Amino acid sequence: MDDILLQILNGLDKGGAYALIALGLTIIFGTLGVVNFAHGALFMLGAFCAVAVKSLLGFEKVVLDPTKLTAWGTPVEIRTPYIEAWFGDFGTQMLNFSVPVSIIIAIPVMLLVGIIMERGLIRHFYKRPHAEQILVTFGLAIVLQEIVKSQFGANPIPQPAPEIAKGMVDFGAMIGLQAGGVVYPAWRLIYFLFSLLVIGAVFSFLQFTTFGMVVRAGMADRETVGLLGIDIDRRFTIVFGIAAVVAGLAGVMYTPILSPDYHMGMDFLVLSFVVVVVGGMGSLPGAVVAGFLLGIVQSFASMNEVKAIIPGIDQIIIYLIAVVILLVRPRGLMGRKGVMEQ
Amino acid sequence: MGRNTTPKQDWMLLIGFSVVLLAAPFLLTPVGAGYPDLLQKFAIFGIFALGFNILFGLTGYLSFGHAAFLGVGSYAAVWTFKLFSMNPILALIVATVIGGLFSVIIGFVSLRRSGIYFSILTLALAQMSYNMAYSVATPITNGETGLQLAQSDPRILDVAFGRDYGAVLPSSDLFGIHMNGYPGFYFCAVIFIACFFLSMRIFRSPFGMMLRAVKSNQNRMSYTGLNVRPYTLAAFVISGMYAGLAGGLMAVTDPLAGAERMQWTASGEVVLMTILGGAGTLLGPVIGAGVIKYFENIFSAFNEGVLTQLFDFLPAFLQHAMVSVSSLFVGEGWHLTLGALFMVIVIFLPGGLMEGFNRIRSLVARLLRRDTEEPEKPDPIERVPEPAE
Amino acid sequence: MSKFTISRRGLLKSTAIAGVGIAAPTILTSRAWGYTNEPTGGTVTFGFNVPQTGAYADEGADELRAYQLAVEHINGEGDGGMLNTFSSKALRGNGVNGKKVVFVTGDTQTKSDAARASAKRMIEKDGAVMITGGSSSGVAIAVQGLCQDAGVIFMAGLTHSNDTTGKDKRANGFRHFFNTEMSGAALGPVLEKEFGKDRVAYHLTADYTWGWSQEGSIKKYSEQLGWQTQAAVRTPLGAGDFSQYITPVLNSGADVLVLNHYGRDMVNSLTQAVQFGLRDKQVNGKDFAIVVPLYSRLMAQGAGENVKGIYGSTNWHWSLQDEGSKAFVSSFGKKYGFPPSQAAHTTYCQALLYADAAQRAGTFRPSGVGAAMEGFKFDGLGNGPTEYRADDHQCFKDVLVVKGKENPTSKFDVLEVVEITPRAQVEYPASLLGGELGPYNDGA
Amino acid sequence: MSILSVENVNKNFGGLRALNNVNLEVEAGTVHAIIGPNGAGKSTLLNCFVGRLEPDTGTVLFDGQSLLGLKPHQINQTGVSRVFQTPEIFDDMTLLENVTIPALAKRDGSFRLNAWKAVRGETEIHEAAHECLADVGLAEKSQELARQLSRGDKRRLELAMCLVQDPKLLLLDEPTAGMSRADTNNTIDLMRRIADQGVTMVVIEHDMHVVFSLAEKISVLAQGTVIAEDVPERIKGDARVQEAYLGGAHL
Repeated sequence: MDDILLQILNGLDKGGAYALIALGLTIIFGTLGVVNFAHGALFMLGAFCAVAVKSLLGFEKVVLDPTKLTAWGTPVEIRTPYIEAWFGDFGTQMLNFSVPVSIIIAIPVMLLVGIIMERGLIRHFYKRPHAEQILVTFGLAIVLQEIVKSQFGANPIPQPAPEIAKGMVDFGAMIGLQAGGVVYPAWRLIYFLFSLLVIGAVFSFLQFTTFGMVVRAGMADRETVGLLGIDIDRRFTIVFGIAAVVAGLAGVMYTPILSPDYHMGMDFLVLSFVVVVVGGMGSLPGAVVAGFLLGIVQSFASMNEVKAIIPGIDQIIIYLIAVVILLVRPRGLMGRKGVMEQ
Repeated sequence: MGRNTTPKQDWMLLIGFSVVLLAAPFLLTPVGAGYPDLLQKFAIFGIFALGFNILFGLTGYLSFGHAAFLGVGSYAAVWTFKLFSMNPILALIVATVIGGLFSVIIGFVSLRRSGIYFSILTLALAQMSYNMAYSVATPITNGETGLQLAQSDPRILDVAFGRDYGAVLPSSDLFGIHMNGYPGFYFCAVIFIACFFLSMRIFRSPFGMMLRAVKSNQNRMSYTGLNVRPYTLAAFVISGMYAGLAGGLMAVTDPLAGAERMQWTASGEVVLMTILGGAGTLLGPVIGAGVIKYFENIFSAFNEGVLTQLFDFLPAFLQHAMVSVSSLFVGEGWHLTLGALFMVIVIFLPGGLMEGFNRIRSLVARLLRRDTEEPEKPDPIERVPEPAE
Repeated sequence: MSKFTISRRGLLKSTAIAGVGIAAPTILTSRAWGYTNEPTGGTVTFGFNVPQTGAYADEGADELRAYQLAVEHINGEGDGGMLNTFSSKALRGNGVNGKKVVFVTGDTQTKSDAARASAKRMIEKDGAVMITGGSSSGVAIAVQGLCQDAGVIFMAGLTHSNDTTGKDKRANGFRHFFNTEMSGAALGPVLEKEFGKDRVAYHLTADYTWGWSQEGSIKKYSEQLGWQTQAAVRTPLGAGDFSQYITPVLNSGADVLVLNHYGRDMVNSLTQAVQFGLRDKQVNGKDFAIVVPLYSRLMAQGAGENVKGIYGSTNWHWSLQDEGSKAFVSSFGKKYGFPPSQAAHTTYCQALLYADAAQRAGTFRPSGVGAAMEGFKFDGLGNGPTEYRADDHQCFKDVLVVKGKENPTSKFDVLEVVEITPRAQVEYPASLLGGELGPYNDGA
Repeated sequence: MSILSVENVNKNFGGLRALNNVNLEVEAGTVHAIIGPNGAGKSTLLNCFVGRLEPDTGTVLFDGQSLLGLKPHQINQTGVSRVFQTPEIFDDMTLLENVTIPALAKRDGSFRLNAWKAVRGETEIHEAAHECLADVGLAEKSQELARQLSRGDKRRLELAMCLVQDPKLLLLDEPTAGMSRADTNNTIDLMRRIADQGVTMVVIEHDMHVVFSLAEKISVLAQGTVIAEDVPERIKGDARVQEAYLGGAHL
């Protein structure tokens, strides 16, 4: 029982990440009709916002100690982050909270990245065939990740969660089960809540603002909205920016779970497409539902009891589910007819 | 390539193609690509892309799982070597047939959907195959290490014909000619030419026309009395057989089959080759395959030493600057160049490299015709068709 | 034409069946008693085949740095590094056999096909007599097979699977790095000392050949101590988030978690295991322990503070205080500004060992070089007295057991050496792992 | 003899009754027009003939064979061709290719792996295709891409695509909608020529000029029901029809 509850938590946590990435991707599909293979790269850029913030915060004052030598004969460097040198404990706290702090930085940065990307490149590909959209965004993804690699190297870079969120939370006790049975890392619970928050924010933005209404109308029927004299293109630029922010935030918050490296975007790319398609092209609720569904199913498939029956099921479960769903429901869980079927 | 070609033009194209291919060891030496392994790869991936183009270029169905057929072809060929004979012909037949069978299964399932749903189905099925090949199916695939030959393999046909390879590991040979090095390349080249010829026949045939009709308007096709499914399935299986053949050739020139050949990145590579060269054109995918393989093998090998030599003619400080700038794009940075190339090509040449060639050709034609003062009308046939939205 | 691709013996046999005519042109071009890529000018070419893209790109870059350093030292440039401490004095700093060493590089992408393509380019186009490098066992075995067929020597880089010098060993291939069998043998006593005999282990294993092999050896040696193995769960390569495999450990009753992961899988699974509180947990009245059988300092950096107190084994570490290690760290550090990784160390040694063997043999002919390497005993390369065993072309030397350092002084200082397990304890009979070396192939 | 007979066909969309007990007999070799106000169910009815929709109840017999349950391509292979309201053509192919494809479909059936012989070698097919393009006045444009045609030309092309199949029954959904008066007259002439060759036609049309120039029999559909069926002269005077057309000022 405890094991099952734990796997549900794992699934929700994983699903939160899947849903956030897929949400941005499907917004771009739905509104702009663009197949964005650079979406994984946006997730990766978000994660590297955290890396950059941490290294900026941790910018070190280097003092050479001539009395001690390194193994290769140069004086030992004594490094203290400036921020600690200047602000003392507050500085240490800032470093400790670098991941949450990164969120504040990542929002404007990712928005800007998204806007530049849309204005500079994606815009010119609205009317182009999907194959060309794939090629150009894939090219962009490679370029972005190579730039990151040349700056930060290929190795994963650890991004610890703040000390306060490093511990475990006795989730079982909170919901009235026996204490100690279901304990779960605080940061992962935070990630799950955070993903709900972002999903909620995106939905209410689209649901309750006039801007959102226009965008939703644009998703449903772009030409008509254009005929109404609304400058839909400009709004779509913002929409792309928002999608980039959502992907970026997913990336920032994920860094304590997965040490970021330049290649992580590609690893999530295929998965996020599967999530979006299982959810149904252009359906925002579909993307969210599919994200959590696949997360939970993947968690359960990894249980020893399940693997004992079908060896290797955890390797293929995501794809198996995708195939089954697409065969049973032609347009995914909540897809609309005619979107991306050509 | 215009569609309304005469038989003479087709033969000229085939002969030109064959001559260039057979002379490739000499033609490509100046650019550093004239060595057997890369030449073999050009031919093998050329075949792979040719086949993929029959599906994607003609019908517009974008498969993201074609590497699975390549991988299956390789495994089939290596198993044929192990169990029956080192003769490449037998191995290729088996590889093609198995590739075809596998694509019947995947195609039958995937083609129930179209558009991106089709793409994701192929991707999912291929990734499942890859993950299984890497782990659970290790008894058949030898997992990460890859399926290799062993001295102790039964090779029952070879044994029956009294063939003994002694204490060394056998390599595949066609009646005594070993399939590595240049003989291997010429073997691949001959098959490549045959595949090109077949592909050309398909392009010009009623069947090829129906496949283009699939891409253009499936509704009209149905109301015209044509059953779309068998056409798409046939195209899928033909391209799967091409992929199986290419996989078989990989095993023939180098008897090892690894699971990574089936990964989605490998499927993506053939998509990129085809679009880069020009989907739906006869030659484009071949050129695209060549460009990508060239980058992978030659650009990645440039290190600072090579660059320093290359810019040796410059004064020292300029040389240093050039070396440090260009080293971002070669050696370990070759991916960057490839990514940038994808972007540049698709931004400026939507129809891929073939559109570039066609533009140059019509530009030359215009310059030649300037005296007649007749403004050149854009030739509708030469236009690269924009796929339907 | 393909001077190196036809093995003479195979050719004679096959032509006997097929008739002589067809293959004749290729015979004519091959020189009578030559071998593949026999250097004729004033230089000899080495091929450095390392991952430059993908997850192991940094490890590959470090290998390349070490190779460049080795080439400098062999050619008599720089401070000589470990040449000065190396027990064999055959190399005199004027290249090898009077020829200056030059090198070519290539990208393995950590994929067998790409690695073979790259190695073939070096052999067919650039005329390399020796290929070395790599950062995974699948790649090493693939390239080793290729080098055997082509008739050049392969000096394996970072490859830890038993198969490289076991089931898939080849006469033309040599490995300096240790393997999973030695890791298990070396870790066993330390685990006993630290954690006692009464432990219940839970394995998470990367689901491919290296992972299985590592799991097998740890199981074997820990069960000899009296440990129980509660479960051994296979995880997909590159799973990213391992939470679904870690939570079942929490209430399983196991008190040791063995992570048979390498590279990014190791970084992620270890980070997450610590996140789930396993390092600080108490089970069965004992402190829960995590073991990472194969450590890499570069990767440990990726896991950050999560490695603190975690045990594992490694081939070499820059903090070693023997003369060879000190010379190498000094030489490398002066040139690049940071200490070398174990990948850099093993590849540097391999380049030096090849050059030395060729010098002693007086030829680059694979069979000649191989004979000089077989049974060669040496010292001064950072691992103490070492032997290239003739039976399987595997180096036997002491193995380091390390643990994540509690108070690192710099970002490179993440591991501390706990124990140097002597060679005698990790040695095993060559027949244990099976496989056949077969004859040398000189190619051409 | 009736070539197409429709009996008691019903079709509901949700709660909406689109077709209500429709009965229709089309005589072989005649031009039969279906008229009615917008939303009367004309296109729905046509869709039931070609397999795009399946009626809830009722029968559709063509040449004595039921069309229900057949796929669109099977229906076409029995000899039914259709021109759509918005032209369904192969946009990125040449006009000649557009007409060649249905000609091949007629000859080779719904699927044939005819992958070796070049299209250019199919002389007979080409001649037939050229002839049909000439019939609709598009012979000169045979090498242009279909998407470059005007809307009227696209309709004519689609008509040629149907004609080349030598259909037993030709269904036309508003063949002159959006055409200029001159174009409309040309189309009427063309259709009359086709009719003279003995092709049975069912035409949906708003333009009464077209209807009365061509039709030998007219069915009037309103709210999913056939309210009248007769020769044109009598339809003109039918009170129910006038009623259905809101006073029918333009009749």
